[in-house]
Amino acid sequence: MTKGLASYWRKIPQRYNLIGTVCRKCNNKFFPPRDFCLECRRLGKIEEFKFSGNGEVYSYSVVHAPPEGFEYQKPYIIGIIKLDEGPMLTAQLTDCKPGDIEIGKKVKAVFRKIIECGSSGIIQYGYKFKPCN
Amino acid sequence: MTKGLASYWRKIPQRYNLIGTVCRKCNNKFFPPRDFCLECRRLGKIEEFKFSGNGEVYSYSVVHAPPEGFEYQKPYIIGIIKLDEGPMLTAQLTDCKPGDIEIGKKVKAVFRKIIECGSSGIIQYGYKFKPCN
Amino acid sequence: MTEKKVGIIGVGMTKFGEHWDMSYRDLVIGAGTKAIMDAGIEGKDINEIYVGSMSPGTLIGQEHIGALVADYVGLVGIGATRVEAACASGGLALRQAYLSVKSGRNDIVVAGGAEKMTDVPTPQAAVSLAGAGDEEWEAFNGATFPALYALMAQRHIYEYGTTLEQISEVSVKSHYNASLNPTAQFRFKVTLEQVMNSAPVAMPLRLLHCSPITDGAATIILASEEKTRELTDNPVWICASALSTDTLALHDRKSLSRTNAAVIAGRNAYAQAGITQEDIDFAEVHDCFSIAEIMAVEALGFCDFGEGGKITENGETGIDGRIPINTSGGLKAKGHPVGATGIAQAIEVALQLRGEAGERQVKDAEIGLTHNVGGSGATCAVHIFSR
Amino acid sequence: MTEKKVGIIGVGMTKFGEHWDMSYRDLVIGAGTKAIMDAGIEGKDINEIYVGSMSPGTLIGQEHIGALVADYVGLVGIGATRVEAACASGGLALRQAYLSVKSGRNDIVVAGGAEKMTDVPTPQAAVSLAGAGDEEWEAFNGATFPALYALMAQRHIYEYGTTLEQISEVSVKSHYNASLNPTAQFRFKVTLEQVMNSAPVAMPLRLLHCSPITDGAATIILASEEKTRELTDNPVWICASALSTDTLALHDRKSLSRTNAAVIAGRNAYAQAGITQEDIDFAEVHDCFSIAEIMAVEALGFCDFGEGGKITENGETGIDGRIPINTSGGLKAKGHPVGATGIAQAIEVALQLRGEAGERQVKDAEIGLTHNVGGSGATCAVHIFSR
Ligand SMILES: [Zn+2]
Ligand SMILES: [Zn+2]
Repeated sequence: MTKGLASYWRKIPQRYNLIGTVCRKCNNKFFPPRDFCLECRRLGKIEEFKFSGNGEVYSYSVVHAPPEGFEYQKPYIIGIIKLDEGPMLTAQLTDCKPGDIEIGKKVKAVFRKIIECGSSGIIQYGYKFKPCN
Repeated sequence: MTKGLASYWRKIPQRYNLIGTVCRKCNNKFFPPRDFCLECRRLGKIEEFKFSGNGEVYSYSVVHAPPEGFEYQKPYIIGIIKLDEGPMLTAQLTDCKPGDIEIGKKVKAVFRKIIECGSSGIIQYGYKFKPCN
Repeated sequence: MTEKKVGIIGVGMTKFGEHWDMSYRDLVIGAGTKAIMDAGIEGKDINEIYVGSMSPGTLIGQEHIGALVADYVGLVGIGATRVEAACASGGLALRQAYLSVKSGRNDIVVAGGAEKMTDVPTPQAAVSLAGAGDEEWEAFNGATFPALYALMAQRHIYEYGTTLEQISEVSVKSHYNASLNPTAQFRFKVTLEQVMNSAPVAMPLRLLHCSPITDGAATIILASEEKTRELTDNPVWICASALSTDTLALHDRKSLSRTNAAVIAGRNAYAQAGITQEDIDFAEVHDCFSIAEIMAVEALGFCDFGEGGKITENGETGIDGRIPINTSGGLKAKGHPVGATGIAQAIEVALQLRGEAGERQVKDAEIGLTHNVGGSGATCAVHIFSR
Repeated sequence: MTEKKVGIIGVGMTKFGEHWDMSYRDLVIGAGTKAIMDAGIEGKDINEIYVGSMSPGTLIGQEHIGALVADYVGLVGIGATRVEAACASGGLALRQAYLSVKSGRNDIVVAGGAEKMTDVPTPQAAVSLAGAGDEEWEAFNGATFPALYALMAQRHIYEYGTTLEQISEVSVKSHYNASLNPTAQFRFKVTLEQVMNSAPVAMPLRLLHCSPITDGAATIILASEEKTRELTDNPVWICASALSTDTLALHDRKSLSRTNAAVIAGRNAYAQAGITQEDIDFAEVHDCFSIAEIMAVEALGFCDFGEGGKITENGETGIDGRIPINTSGGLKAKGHPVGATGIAQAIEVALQLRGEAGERQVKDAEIGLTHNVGGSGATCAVHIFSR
């Protein structure tokens, strides 16, 4: 991996607690967070916003050829989740089998280990989503 | 280091034995080797050419801030060597101290370890130059 | 002011494949020399160079690719610029070269593309390619590049009822076409069953739905209208060059089943050329994964949204079909040396328009199109060519 | 046909430095927003974007920078192209943006540059930067980037009798100028003694002869002549944009003490602008190492070859001197976020021409020049600007 750790540390509040942003002018919510409202542009008023972590599966795939650091989870499910508050994000689906997942399935955010690189010892954490019952 | 080993293996004859090229049409010699004569272009006739390894120092610098893999040699001398056959190349100067080197100094090629990356275990060999007496 | 045309006077490419014995520089020289010979010009006639390359920094530890190319093809001194837009780097190099001639500033300009992908282990190449998507919010969470296209495929299946058989038929066609193309990486046919039973990569996508890791370079030489007429009896003209963008990450888009940058770039290209999609005789589209070809033919208007699978299954996109797609074998079977792809697409179109496509020649080919995509669709370049 | 002029209607940059709390995207948004505010336009007025960035692939794991920038500044859909030429990436982005407006195709085009260098450890950043030279035949053998400039310095000393004091005076001047520049990374002065006793890096070059590792972004907005006159009362015009190349590796050049790409680009730029070097009032040149400034002023004709050290020592290149060089503090002291540098140079020139350079204002500045170099001189872009 050529990435540094700095970019990970910088986003810990976002990755650990699903903290995104909201534009107080148009009420659009952003996750991943944006510091620039695409609609209001310079006139936007961006503030932090904590998402509930509730959402549904918009799309999903089962990954059999994982990148470095994800080998031990193989195969794993990656999904695009539509949060109840509006925005979509990309995350792993956990605590379930591929057959349990379908488009529209209700899910909620949980805090998990995302990546573990044996050679470098890097472990990074963040959000995954699991089915609601 | 993000480089692969393949590019190293591919150039072993050149790096181990100073094998460059010559254009049989204009008699220009190339090291590092070129498969395309800059003068004759498509009309050039490129063949392999083994250089004698004799040359002189055209410029030099003493490196105190080495890159990964070169730490154990610090400080080391890097030079541009003008080969007797014409072309110039970049190489380390070895078997001498910084004070021994000056522009115009006669040198000859020797075969040495170039790089040793402790963490990855990579060791690569090639040419360096040492002063002629 | 009458618009001046821009012509193609020379094309050249290496065979696509795994070239263990060739460096990036060797590839560039190989393709460049062929194109200059094809054009019948001298190196000194060339005014400027644009090169598309995605990730030489991570794949071969080398940046500063414009200067490297100018140096190694023996043109030290002239302007040389590398452009990058992930897998659309070649298409963007073509566009800059086209604009350089179109502006009247230069007479003869080279557009090249190259990628040397097999000097690093495949997982490392995969990490490089992940840089085409959103590193912070997609790749970080485990979304591989095939997974991004799988996420699109799932929505296409869900929204339109597209079938895995239809997606797999794209690969069958691509391999068949590549079997007729001497520069292709995979010159063998595959059956529908082989595709559907190949190793899982990112379900529903399997190995034979994915383009390979490839080494290769491609070069095209453009000239002003006057120079083109002077230098060749069989000119190919570039009628349109359009570029559009979409969000870097899939999850920020309104739809996953439509590629909006391609819709916009296609529409702008048709407008520039003064034609409609009906006038396109054949096209090379960016099938980095087989689902991408289905979404491309829809975005470009060759069928309605949701009908891409059907027209593939019906054979409408075959060499003798209504709208032949990827006669070269496409990225899937011709190979996908990322930076070279956009140029290689244009070369296939030029060969077809010149009537030099051999066994895979499209009959009466008059107008062709290329569609080159970066990442999961965040960049799309569309070019239109005519005889 | 009367040549249409291209104007600068807005500039913006982040402070240069180590921005632990900011990502690449944050930097780009910061600079972009300031430039748009300075121009007084709306995002929707922008036709196209060019971005210069050298090594985001190795520095932040992200390629596809054009699309990323369009997305994050809220301009999804428009054309966005990244250009790369190592440390000259910014200058080449400026050139492509200039050509886009010059050709008449577009009215308002953005040229940006950015680099995020502190997310990786310094040795890893050094490996990335080595990709600006010849990875196979220079870096492989242990030639670091500072060493390449040291090899040039040694020949300059040998051939012309240039002294280490003279080379060090460049750093003293740069730090003094940076102390007057609010956006500079190092806003403190240094003495000749401090420079000459600083830690050895690649002898004869020491730490205070070297530009630092920097995070930063810079944006400039260009417009057609009509739009420029409509939008600003204090326009700056681009009179010339020239690009040239040299061999990638130092050892392939005829001379190490002269930078030939700069000589050619300078000559072509003067011809384009219809002026001579005598007409240039001040310049921002690429002093990635202090010896580079000396070679730059010679290549651009501000003094004879071999006289660069002397005119520095004599104070001729100071803010109040005959030909003020690097009033911003230069790469040495303003900082060198590689891809942003070429744009930041143009911003300094624009601020000087607008009379907005504050304490470092050059008197009666009418015509300024920028000189942006890639690697050890294999690429050189020269731009000339006027009021
Ligand atoms: Zn808003
Ligand atoms: Zn010859």
